[in-house]
Amino acid sequence: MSDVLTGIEQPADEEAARGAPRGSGAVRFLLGKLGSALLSLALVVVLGFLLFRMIPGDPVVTMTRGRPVSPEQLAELRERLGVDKPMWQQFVDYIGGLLRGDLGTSYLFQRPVADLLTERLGPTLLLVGTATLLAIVLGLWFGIRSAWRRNSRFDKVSTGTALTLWSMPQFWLGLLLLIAFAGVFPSGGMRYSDTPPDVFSQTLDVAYHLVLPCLTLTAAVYAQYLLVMRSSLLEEMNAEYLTTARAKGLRDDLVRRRHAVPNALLPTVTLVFLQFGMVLNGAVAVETVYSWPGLGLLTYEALSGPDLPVLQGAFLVLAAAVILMNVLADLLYRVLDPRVRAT
Amino acid sequence: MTENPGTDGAVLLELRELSVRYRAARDELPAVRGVNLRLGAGETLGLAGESGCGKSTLAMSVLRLLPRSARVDGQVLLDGEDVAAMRWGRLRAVRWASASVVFQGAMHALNPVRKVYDQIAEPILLHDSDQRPDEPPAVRHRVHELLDQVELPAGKAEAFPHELSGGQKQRVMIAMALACDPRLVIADEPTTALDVIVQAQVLELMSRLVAEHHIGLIMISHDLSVLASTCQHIAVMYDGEIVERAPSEQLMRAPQHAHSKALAAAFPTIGDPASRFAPATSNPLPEQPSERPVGEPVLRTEELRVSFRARGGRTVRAVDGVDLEVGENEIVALVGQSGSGKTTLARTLLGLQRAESGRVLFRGTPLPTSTSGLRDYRRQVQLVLQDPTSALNPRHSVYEAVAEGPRIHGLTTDEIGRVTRALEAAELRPAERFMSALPHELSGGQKQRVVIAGALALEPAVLVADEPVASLDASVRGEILALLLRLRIELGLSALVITHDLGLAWNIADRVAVMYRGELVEVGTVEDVLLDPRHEYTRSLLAAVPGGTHRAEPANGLRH
Amino acid sequence: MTPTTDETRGVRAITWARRKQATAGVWREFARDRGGLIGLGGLVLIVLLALLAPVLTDETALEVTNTTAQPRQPPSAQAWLGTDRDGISVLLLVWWGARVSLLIGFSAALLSVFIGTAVGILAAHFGGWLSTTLMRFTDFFLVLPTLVLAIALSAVLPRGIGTIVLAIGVASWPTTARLARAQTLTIEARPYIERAKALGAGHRHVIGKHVLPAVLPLVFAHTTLVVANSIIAESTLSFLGVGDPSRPSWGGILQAAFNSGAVSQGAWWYLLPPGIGIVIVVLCFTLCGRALETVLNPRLRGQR
Amino acid sequence: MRRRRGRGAKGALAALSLVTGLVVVSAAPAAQAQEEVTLKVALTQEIDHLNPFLAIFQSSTGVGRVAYDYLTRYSAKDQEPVPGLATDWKTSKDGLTWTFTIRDNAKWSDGKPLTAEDIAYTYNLIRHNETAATANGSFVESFDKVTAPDKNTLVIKTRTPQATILALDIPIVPKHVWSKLSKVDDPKMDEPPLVSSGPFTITDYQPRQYVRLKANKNYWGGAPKIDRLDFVHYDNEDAAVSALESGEVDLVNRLAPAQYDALQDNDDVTLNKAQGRRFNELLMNPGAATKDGEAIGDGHPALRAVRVRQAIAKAINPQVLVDRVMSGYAELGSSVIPPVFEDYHWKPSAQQRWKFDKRKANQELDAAGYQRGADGVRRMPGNGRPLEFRLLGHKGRTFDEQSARYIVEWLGEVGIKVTQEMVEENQVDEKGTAGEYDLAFSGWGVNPDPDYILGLHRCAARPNAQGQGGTTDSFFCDQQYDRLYARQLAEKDESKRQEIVKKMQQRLYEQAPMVVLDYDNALEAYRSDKFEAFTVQPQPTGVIMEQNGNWGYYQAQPAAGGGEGGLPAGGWVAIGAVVVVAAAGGGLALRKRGKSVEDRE
Repeated sequence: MSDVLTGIEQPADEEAARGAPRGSGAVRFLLGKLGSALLSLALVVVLGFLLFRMIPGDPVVTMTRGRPVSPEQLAELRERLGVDKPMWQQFVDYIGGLLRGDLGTSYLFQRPVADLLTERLGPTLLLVGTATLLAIVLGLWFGIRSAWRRNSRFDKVSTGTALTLWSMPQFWLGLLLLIAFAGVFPSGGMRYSDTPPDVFSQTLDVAYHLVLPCLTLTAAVYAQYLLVMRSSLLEEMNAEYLTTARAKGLRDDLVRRRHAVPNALLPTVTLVFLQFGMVLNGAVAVETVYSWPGLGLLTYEALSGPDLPVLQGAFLVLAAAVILMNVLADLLYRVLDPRVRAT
Repeated sequence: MTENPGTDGAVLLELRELSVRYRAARDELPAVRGVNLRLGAGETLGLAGESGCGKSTLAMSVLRLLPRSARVDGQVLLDGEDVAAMRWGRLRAVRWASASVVFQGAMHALNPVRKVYDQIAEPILLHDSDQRPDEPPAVRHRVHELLDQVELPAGKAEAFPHELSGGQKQRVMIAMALACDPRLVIADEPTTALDVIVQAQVLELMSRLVAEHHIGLIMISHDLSVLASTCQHIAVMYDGEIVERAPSEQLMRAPQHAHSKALAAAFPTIGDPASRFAPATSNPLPEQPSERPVGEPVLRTEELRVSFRARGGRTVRAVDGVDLEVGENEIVALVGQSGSGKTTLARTLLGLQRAESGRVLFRGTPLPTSTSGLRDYRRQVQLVLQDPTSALNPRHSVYEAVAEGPRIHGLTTDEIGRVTRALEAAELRPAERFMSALPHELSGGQKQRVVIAGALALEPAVLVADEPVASLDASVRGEILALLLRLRIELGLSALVITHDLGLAWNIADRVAVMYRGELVEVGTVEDVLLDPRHEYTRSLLAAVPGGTHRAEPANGLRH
Repeated sequence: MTPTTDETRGVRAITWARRKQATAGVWREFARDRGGLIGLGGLVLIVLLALLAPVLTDETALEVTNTTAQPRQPPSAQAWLGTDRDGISVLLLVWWGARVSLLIGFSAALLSVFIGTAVGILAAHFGGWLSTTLMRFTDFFLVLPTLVLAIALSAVLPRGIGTIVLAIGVASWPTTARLARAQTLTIEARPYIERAKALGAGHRHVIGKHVLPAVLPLVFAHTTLVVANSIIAESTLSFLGVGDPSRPSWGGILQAAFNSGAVSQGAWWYLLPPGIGIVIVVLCFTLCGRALETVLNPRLRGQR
Repeated sequence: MRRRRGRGAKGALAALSLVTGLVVVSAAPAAQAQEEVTLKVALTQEIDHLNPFLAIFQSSTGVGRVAYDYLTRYSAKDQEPVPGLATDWKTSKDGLTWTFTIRDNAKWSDGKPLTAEDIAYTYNLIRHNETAATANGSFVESFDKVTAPDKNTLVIKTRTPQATILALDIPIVPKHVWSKLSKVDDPKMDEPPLVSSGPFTITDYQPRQYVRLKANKNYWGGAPKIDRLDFVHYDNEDAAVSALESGEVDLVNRLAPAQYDALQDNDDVTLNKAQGRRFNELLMNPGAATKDGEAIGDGHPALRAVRVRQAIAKAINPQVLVDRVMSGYAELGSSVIPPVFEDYHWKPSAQQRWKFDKRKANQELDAAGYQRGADGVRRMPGNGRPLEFRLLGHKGRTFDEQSARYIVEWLGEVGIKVTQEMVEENQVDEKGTAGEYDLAFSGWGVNPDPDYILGLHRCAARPNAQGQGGTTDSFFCDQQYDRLYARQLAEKDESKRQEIVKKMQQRLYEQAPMVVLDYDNALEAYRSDKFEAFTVQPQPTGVIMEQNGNWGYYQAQPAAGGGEGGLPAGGWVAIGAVVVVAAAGGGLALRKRGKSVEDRE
């Protein structure tokens, strides 16, 4: 088929294809999504390797900083790190290590990167999870009300607030809150050293430390969700099935709850998941400001070095998290939207 | 029983001096002006009119469903109670229980994420105080009963709207409308988006149900024949006013108002010699040549097959072994239901779609495959699309739209002259007046003329017109069809007109080809095929044409 | 070959008159959005001030060896917004910082939008494996944690404004690509594209005459939002310490403030102005962008 | 300008707290924690390891100093060696054999006695196990043999005389615990409880959060006066300072001038401005070369001329950096041994000191033939290469970033164009060791014994032919200096050694391979409402934290009356308030919604 006809195309529209998977749809869909996620993951892995090997500087020097080291020790260290091997060999070792869950050893902490990452994952999940949940609740609630009463005072105030919060660098908001609440809330960290070890006290302690970081992260994220929810509900506002619902004699809030919101929720929910990367960006900034011992802070700490294995590990984990969220978004969309779920 | 209210003598709906205005940016646009209307219980009334005449606004005002920008004056009395004066709670109680609505596009009027059952049960649970949600069996029973009434299996209750066909969706809408046993149903263009055959079925169903349940019906349509087949009376609306109201038969036979006449003429009766080669037009048509020269057909297909690969690897054959000819100076109508493969055939003829096997021959030469060859070919065969509004780039002026073809083909010599000629050939005169206009400043008919002019600017030999009048108002329809006839005489243009409308074929075509599931089931002269159909499918197509009371028998006697 | 010049001129005049009218129409629509007007006004003012900084202020006052003022002083008659860690007027610093922030914001946005539009249109127009590849690529970049990617890029490349621009641009183009692709798909699904093809149009004609004119306005509106995002991204990167220290942007000023203990000191005059600058500029861009989107994307009209 | 404190807010919130039971419940744990006295110390540096053989970071070795014992200690008064585990010591005539008497009242935290055997085990482990040598291997490099003839005697034989034998910063570990391990970097040794013998015992460790120690009541020197010692991690100084202000921690160091100033108004906080052990310097690449004299790197050739380096020294004004960058919390720099070590510190006389004088610097450069080009930048005589220098510095290090701007502007005025090159720490090190710089910021923390810092500027400290193994700071190579170095090393008479050391500093100053810009003050602050004044080292101008010893922590004494410890109650109140407000707001919203939707169209 060398002579391509001008303008001749298969009418296969990818968007439309979403709507009508046929045959053994569910399995096929799932496999397709997983496949593309795995492909993305593979690309991330390769990029992670290349990117962090382009960084100038001898890792061995970073590792031995501040210590008198003999040339023999340096050579031995090089061999242990594998930085003296050819690139392809390093790549093979890297892949092999990944498969075994070995992400190398941190230059700065002198500990396995995988351990560091697992240790820091919990706090980040706690922060990001709490903030996202809060943001979803607030964002959707305000978004729905703003759209439903478009151009009302409520809409203007809440949309205006959201826009302003959205326009703020999160780290700056963090700094401001830090100054404003100095003394009322702790200025950083995740728990006090002298909190009694019982579960109740520890939980309260962590919750107390969580307030400011969570507030900061929530502020920007909720604003985003609000704007998305508002505009997708506005898009549904003129839908004919709403007229049908009204004609049936439904109360206004029922029209909204039963008909408008479930439809408007679809794009919003997808966006909530797809915007997860943005939340993680926020987490890096917020964790840095509040010294929240999570992955974001680890990334920041690894920057001053730079601690390449840690940076690379954090990069992989964060990217994998976003990919996972994308898969979840697709699955959830399928659950929520019967049009996609078609058998 | 014509002018009297229903059998029990009660007035179901009365509109008194009803006016509706929409607040626009600067001024108010009147949509309905001082309409008076009465409808007795069990009566059926058709409301006819072209788009923008205010008929939908009128219907929506009955249940106060107009957008906030609407200002309503006058009274709407539903069972003697003024809807405008109702408290909010009372209005909600009246909605659906007293009057329900069958909306225009069932596809959009059903909530896409809720099951059919939920949507039908919703008003039942809402309005019948004895049907509480804790009595699901009763509700379920009622829903199944309703589905049964609209001839849908009970299993469809668990379906989502997208899993239903267009006709099924419209049936669900009807079932939903009947859910609370209303005394009035307002049906707003209930069959417009449907296929001819399905349309006939739905109309029949509605007529039956309305009669059985003694329901008052207001049906809105632009198609007089649809109304005539369902309603006792027809009211014609024009520019916000009711210009004529008469029993259906009378209105179809002898319309009084000029606008009613135009509407009536738009849907010719097949077999009526008066409308053969005579679409409704204000300019008289020249005599059509009775004998067509026979010779090498301009455009011919041989065993043409086109298929698509659907998702999941399945192959769908849209065109299956089609042999079709369009002769010199001939108009051929290709008729069939939607999904029969007509449009795919048209696209293949233009080289916009690759054929799987078979050939397309233009004056005996196969369709070229090279880029430049195809471009040259397209100077000869041109396309006119269904919806002129979307067929014109909203950013391009008329001049740019018409000059687009010549520019692509490098015909820069005397561009203005070429554009002027094309516009005038498409009866946009004087051409200068239109050149700088943007599409949105033109009426639907004018836009379609611009599209035709754009094709004519290349001076083609054949025009492939895909449903050229389907989206146009009835009064414009005739004008465009007349234009095609005139072009044939003046420019010797051949045409392949793709349509679902058999009346259109009767209006202008020399020959007709009936397409069914990718195959041509019957080809012949218009008279032969339409008046003496051989194939089962052609017969069902003809039977589905809503002929109302005025439908002529396909009798041999008409062929004098 | 060529038509007479009069005629050409006539046709051109028609076209130009049309365009002028269309622009006027867009402006009228835009002017109806109060938020958009405020945003535009703010932007014009800020850009003017930034451009005029060398005229209105004395650049030598930014030199550390020339200042005699005490470091980290609260606002006073001499320094209306106090002084920074070197004793330089914060007002002056923020004023000059606007130049850097805006420059980076605009350049990064342009880069990102350029890549995004090209990829989006090509992917949508050509379909097939090219589209699949491009969109896979886009999806891939979409899932990358942009901040970490930008951090990594700025660690790899030599420090400077160019690096920051590149890092932000490379990390942020996929959203534009998705937008351009969606819009192109919408446009290409329109029957007038079918008509143009039936008239014999090739790829260049379809893209040049139909797709680009329809996609660009949207992309333009989107660009303003990208600029807003870029400015925030730049400030965050600078704050994390990968900015260019020799020409402090707003983010760089904040980083300097943070590092020199402004939070403990409660030096609000040092922390507030650069942040407020960012918020105002970003808000202006966002308001403008939303208003423009509403005007240029008919689907959104009457929504916001 | 005082910043907003929480007191007003606390009062307001306290009222709210009455309505929430949450506060009552949550206040309970805070009350319990008050029974014992805990000294909470803020650390802003990561703990890399608790394992004393692997711990390198200042923070970790600081923890080690309170948990472990050492052979000898430095006195708090003047940092002279004083008895530690060893109560007495003598050296052979050739200076190669040292015999220590080990105290017999030292006990491990698990109750077992600490003997000379443990000390010998520790030293030998480092000598023979490469991993164990990670942190402190350099101390035992010249050791020939370490034996414990009996439990109170330790004998160390060295191959060469070692001046630092009384300054072995090696934590002594229990043989009965460590000898059972299969490897030295066993992760168990990073997990408390760890057996040690110091005044405190590590009981709990949460990475990046805190290290907890409890007082060793049986310590041979006497039990500490506090019950607990917590090292609490903070990621930045700001967080630590605000923790100090709110009473979360009691002791903070490494304050920035702004923070130090900000704390001055706080009545509950007492500040300690200590003479520091650190100096900052501006290196001028004098022509980097290997040990064999083979040139490496790409330093600007103009800097090889002493006259150029001296002219630069005159063109910059370190006093301005002290005043403006360090806000006066530093001393004017002169040589590589800080004044805190007054015996060794050399201070130039008024005549000797380079005076900041642009005119003179310009004249000297003119006279040396470095004429200005059309662009105002000077050119080298002969090859005409412009004097355009790169200035290498640590990215993110405030001193480097701030001072760089001054250097650029000062040198600009004498016709030298300087471009900043602020890079990551590893690149600073790498470029530094490779000689790939023209000007560079550097800095050192100096030990009480001057040998190490002086040795950095020898020819022999330069790297080998492969460009490796160098410890040189400045690539300085001067025969006269090297001769002086050898002399001081062999000199047994302390006052004579001091003279030589001072001469070496003078030589460095005159040859100007670097300009020592300043000696940073160590800025510390503590809660004086909770603790009495701490023991500083050296007295009276020394530091509390980061001592060469543990005097500060060991001798910490709670203030009479004692401050309230535990969590700031305001915090719990705030949480309660947030919950109450959220619940109330939510409830209100729900109710309002229920009403309003009913009658809306």
